[in-house]
Amino acid sequence: MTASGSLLAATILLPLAIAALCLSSRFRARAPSLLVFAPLPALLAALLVPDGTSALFPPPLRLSLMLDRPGAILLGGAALLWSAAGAFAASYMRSDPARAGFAVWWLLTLAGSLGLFIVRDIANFYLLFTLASLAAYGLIVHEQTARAHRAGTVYVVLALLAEAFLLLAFVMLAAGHPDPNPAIRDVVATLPAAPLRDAIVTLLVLGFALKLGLVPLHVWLPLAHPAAPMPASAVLSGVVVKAGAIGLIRFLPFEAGLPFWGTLLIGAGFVTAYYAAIVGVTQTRAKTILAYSTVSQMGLLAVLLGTGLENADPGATSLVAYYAVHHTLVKGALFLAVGVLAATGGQRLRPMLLLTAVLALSLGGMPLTSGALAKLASKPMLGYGLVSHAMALAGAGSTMLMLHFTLIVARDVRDNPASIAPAGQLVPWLAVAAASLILPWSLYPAISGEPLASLIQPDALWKLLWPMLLGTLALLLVRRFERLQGAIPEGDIVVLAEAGTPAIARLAAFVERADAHLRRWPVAGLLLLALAILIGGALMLQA
Amino acid sequence: MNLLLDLALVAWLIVLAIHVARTGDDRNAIIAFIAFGLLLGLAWTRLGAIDVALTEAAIGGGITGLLLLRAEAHLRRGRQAGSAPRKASGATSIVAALASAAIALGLGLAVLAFPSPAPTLAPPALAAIDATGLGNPVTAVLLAYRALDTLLEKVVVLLALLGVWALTPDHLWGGAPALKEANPPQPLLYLARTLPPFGVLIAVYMVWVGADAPGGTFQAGSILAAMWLLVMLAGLRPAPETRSRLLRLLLVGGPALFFAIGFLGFAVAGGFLAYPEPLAKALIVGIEAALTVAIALALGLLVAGPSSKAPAP
Amino acid sequence: MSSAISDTATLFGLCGAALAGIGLFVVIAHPGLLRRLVGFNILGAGIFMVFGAVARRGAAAGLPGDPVPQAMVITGIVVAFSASALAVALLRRLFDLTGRESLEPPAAGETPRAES
Amino acid sequence: MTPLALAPVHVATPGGYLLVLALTLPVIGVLAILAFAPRRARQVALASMAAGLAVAIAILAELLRTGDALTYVVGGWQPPLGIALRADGLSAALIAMTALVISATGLFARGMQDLSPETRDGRAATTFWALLLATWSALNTVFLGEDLFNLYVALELLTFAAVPLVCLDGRAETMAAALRYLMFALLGSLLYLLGVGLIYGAFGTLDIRILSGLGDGGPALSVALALMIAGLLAKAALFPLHLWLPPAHAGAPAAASAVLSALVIKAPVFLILRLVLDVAPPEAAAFAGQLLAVLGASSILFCSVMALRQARLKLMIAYSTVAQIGYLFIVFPLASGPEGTPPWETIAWTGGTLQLVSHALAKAAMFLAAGVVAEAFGHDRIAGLGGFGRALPLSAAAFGLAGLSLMGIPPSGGFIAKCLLLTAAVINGHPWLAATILAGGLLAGGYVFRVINTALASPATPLAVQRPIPRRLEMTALALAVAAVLLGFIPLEPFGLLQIGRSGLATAVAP
Repeated sequence: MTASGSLLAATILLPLAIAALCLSSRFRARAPSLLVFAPLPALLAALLVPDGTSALFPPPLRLSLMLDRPGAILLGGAALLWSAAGAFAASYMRSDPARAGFAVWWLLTLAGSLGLFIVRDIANFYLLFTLASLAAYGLIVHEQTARAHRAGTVYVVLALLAEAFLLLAFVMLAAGHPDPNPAIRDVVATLPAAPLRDAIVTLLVLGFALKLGLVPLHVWLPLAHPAAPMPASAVLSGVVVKAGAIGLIRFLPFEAGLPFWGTLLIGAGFVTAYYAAIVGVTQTRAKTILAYSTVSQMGLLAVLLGTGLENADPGATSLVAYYAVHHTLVKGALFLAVGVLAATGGQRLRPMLLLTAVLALSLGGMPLTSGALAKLASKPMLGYGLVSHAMALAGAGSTMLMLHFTLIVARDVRDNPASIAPAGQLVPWLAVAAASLILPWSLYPAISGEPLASLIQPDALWKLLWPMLLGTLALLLVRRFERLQGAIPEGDIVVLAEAGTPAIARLAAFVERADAHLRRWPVAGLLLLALAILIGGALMLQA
Repeated sequence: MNLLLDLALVAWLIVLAIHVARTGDDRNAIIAFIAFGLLLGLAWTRLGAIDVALTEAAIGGGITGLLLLRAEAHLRRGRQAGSAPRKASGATSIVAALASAAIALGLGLAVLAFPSPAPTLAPPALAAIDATGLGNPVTAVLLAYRALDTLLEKVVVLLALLGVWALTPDHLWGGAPALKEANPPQPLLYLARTLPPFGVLIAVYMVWVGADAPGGTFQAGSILAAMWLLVMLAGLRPAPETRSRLLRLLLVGGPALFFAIGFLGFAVAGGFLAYPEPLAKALIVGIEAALTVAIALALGLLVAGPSSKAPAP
Repeated sequence: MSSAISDTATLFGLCGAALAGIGLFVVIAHPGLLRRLVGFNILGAGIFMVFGAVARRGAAAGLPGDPVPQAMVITGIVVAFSASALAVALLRRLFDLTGRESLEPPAAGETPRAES
Repeated sequence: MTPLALAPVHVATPGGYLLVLALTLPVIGVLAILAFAPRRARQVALASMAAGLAVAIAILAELLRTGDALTYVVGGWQPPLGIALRADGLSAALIAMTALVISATGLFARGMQDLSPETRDGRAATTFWALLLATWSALNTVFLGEDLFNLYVALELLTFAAVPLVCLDGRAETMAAALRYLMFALLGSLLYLLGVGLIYGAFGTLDIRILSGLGDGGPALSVALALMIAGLLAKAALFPLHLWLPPAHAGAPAAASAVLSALVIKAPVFLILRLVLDVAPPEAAAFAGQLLAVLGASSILFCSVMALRQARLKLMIAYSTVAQIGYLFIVFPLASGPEGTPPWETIAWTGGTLQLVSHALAKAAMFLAAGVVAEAFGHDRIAGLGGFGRALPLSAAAFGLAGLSLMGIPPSGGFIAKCLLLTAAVINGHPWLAATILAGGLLAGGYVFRVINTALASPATPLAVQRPIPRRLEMTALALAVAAVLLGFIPLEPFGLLQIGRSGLATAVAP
């Protein structure tokens, strides 16, 4: 095993090992303070391990890992956020009696979500995907409020549904393959020619779209992300949703392209981006607005993926990763900001609010921020047609939503007593914020192939600014209508789905009555005889 | 002539069975069932199976009948006045009758379709009998060729007994079952005084001849059990406490000896439940004797049911 | 195998089939547990009689019947008796505890005895 | 045509005596318990368990060493006159599983009895040990038997051991449950016995291996198979014949429930498998397989919903058993691989076996954990157990891990099993079965999460433990659950062990 291989393995194994050590009660008390270190192997791997490295572990583990460029970008950004949020959590959860349990769920989610970026074989992809999905449940319901439980229930139902779609898709993918646990890349190469191609792609898209939160499969996200404690919201919204992105990156055949499915993804992405921006702007809780913003941003990610799929452009995956890492860091920083601001008051509030506003507007594409970089980098691929304009309009939507967020946060913290958030929260927040500004700059030339100087040319700036102005105007317009505030419940159409509960209850009650009837002796006895007669009759007719 | 006799027998059996199905009274049904059991014994002789006929008459009709009658009496005593016996609903009865008839029809078809000439194991059973030293092929099947079945079946009986005992209320566990009739009628007392010596004699004889002629451990055991039950019912001897050491040793003794000789086979005859040829008959008769006692006790105790008196201090 | 033996065997085989059918009917349709037990015994008798017919058809080598199924019937009778005994003990205990003689909920008009 | 003309089909192998030991050792323990004083019962039982476990391991080792089935001809009497015992790969796996679950349950029961020393030598405790050992012998006989009548006796032994286990606590409702169980099981046994008689009438032999080489048996064989399969279905409690299972398995003491749900119902399932695979002619097997799959799928869906609706923990687990048994029946159409591939070389065969074994471990773990919970809080109403995870973290963890296996979540034996079955469904083109497998997983997720959610909840007034539970007691359930998870590390392909001893058989399914 090479050093690179060990580092990749440690990405998954170190958090799992720390979680396992939590079985000892003495260790458990100290676990929260270790959260910051758990993602370090991943960070080192993203920095040090060369692209294309792979590592195989013999049976019974059957684990194979591989680091490629999109994986490395996502891994690095995610590890950074996990680490900072871990530090934040240690301080934020200091007086929570259940923090040890929280740490265990945290570590499990961490192992799963980081492992997804580097896993190479199909079975372990599913394993890690499941690990990340199910362990996140523990983070969502941690606060044990009624809200959290409702959110947790909706989350689990849809997460299990996604698991079911994906399991079937993976099984169908691997079914024709000689190796029972093939590499993802190998099976995806055969996908375009597979007889059940469209069924498989449908299932894959459904499964990953559920994770990504594409409308109308997004309902769990605005419920679940705000329900968790602040640092957990940051990683859920920043990293864990990216499981859907890495899934689509890994499992869709970008080499061969699938034009129909590409167009479909583009359409779904735009619908999601606009819909979430519009619903989000009616929300009144800062965390919920951020969650809707995540939905909206994931829509844009889907547009990028769809474009790549339509044009058979494998380069799109790196771009998607770049866009995703921008979102990871910014969204993480924004959630942490909500926590930091809540503990801050008086004079120190103003600079912090300013920084928060900058981070927020980065999502709308404010010049010189990572959002601007991500948008400019994707311009060439999107071309200059309808898609490009639609993308700009989405930027306007994001600006509107994030201005709304800034105003809500400012309102929430207006009356805070003079104080300052503890350093244990402030430093991680600033670190993520700084990273969100620096990291995309350093990656830009490699991703877009253009020099940094191209970023500050006037026409590039104008391309970014007019959607922001449009978004600002839109927000001013929206704020004229007071009634819009809080008009749409959190999770929007989940309410429609929940309206169907009585029907399900009736069905279940029917099953119960049927069971009571079937379990009566004469009925069961007659059924037994009927089965015997049926089998006997059929066999005699056959013979 | 014989065919006519057979037809009449079959007709009676079916009539009695239908009577059991239709009568409204449980006691009536059970008495019909006892008569049915005796006729069944007759039917078995017509089928050339004297061993089965003896077993059926003793266990199938006699002891089962006693068991059911006692249960019926118990329920009747405890039943509230006016709670009429329930009958099945009409629709259920009709569907059940149709389904049962369909099964019977299928069975009938299967019976008619048996191949001819019939496959049989009679020749090989007879051919191998010399190695056992026995003369009765049924005994050879039970204690040599398919001894494993018999061994397991002994365990089944013990287990049923264990299950019955497990139904004892906790404070009565280990005590004695109450079997004595409240006022044993004179004829019962008379029979209980006079029959047992003959019964024991017949049983011993049956075990002995069972090796070569019809008869054997089950038949003998059930006759012994019947005698014992008679004595207990009449109150001449109390039922033993279920925790009694001697009782338990006797119960376990038969199967234990069977196992012991079975394992001995590993050492001296090349395998489990194999008998060394010169000793085969002696060993088998020994096993049968021990089993007879165990069977008799087990059958009697199964009828007696769980203990209803607290164990003596 | 002479035809007389074969006829007897078939006759009793069919009788066994009929008895099994009647037994099944009682077991399934009758609500009373004690009667159901009688039904089980009739079903068992029918089954054993089918074995008996099989044995009789296998009369050969001077034996009146094939000893193997005959031995099985003897084993079967003992097992059936043990089952009846266990069921009777359970039924009596259930009756002592609840006054119930059937497993189905009592029909309207019947009042269950107080639980003791 | 007469089977006697054939050369002996059973040739005793050197390790064959192990089979006799597997069958007899526990029963000898029963006799010893009956003979000795009550306070010796548990020593005898634990000693028998150690011996039985060793024998099971020896059988598995011998099988792997020789790569061939173990055979023993009892008393040297060749079938069809005598009786043979035989352990192929599947039997050996099941025997090992049985030994493991029984031993774990035994340790658990010992710990449970230690909680109330005053009743330790009483009726229920003493009887439990004898019944547990008898169950074990009966199961081993079912897994080893080659003779249909011998299997009948074994099935009855199993019933007589299992029924009193249900009503050991002597409450009225468990009496009713036991009686219902006994009656339906008897009905099943008698139908099976009827089939045995017909098969003997048609073939003059009851040895499965000889039967598998014989031709068509005409209407007698058809009727016999129908009766036997239906009777065994009644004992396996497959929907819609599950009337007896929920009250019986939920009412029994925890250790008994574990054995009943994990092991006892597997015996009839195993026999159905043998009948369909080894005795039925190919077309009959195909039809029966289809029908069984339909019943299995209904069982999965219907009883999973019922499990979801239960208010009591043990009833929920019991309904889950009926649902999980359904998976074993959808194997039949899935195991018919491409032309010429015998069933045991398909992935569905491995998947089905894995489902059987992992369900046994997981379900035993669940019942034991539920038993601890009921003991600690005095009841098992799910609504009243909010936050039990804090009081009993190990039991909650055991329940959760076992739940992973039932839901088919990786890494667990249940996942591999369902993954293999799903793959088989996809390859063989059974979209409905694939959908059923997935839906069953979702519903299982529903009922498992309901309990996990309860365990993790933090109610306003913390749940008070009425009775302290020693850690050791909780560890048993956890160990079984971990074992169920570890099964997830066996390879994703037809498993070699399960093919041992099958290939020599003239099979009914592959022409």
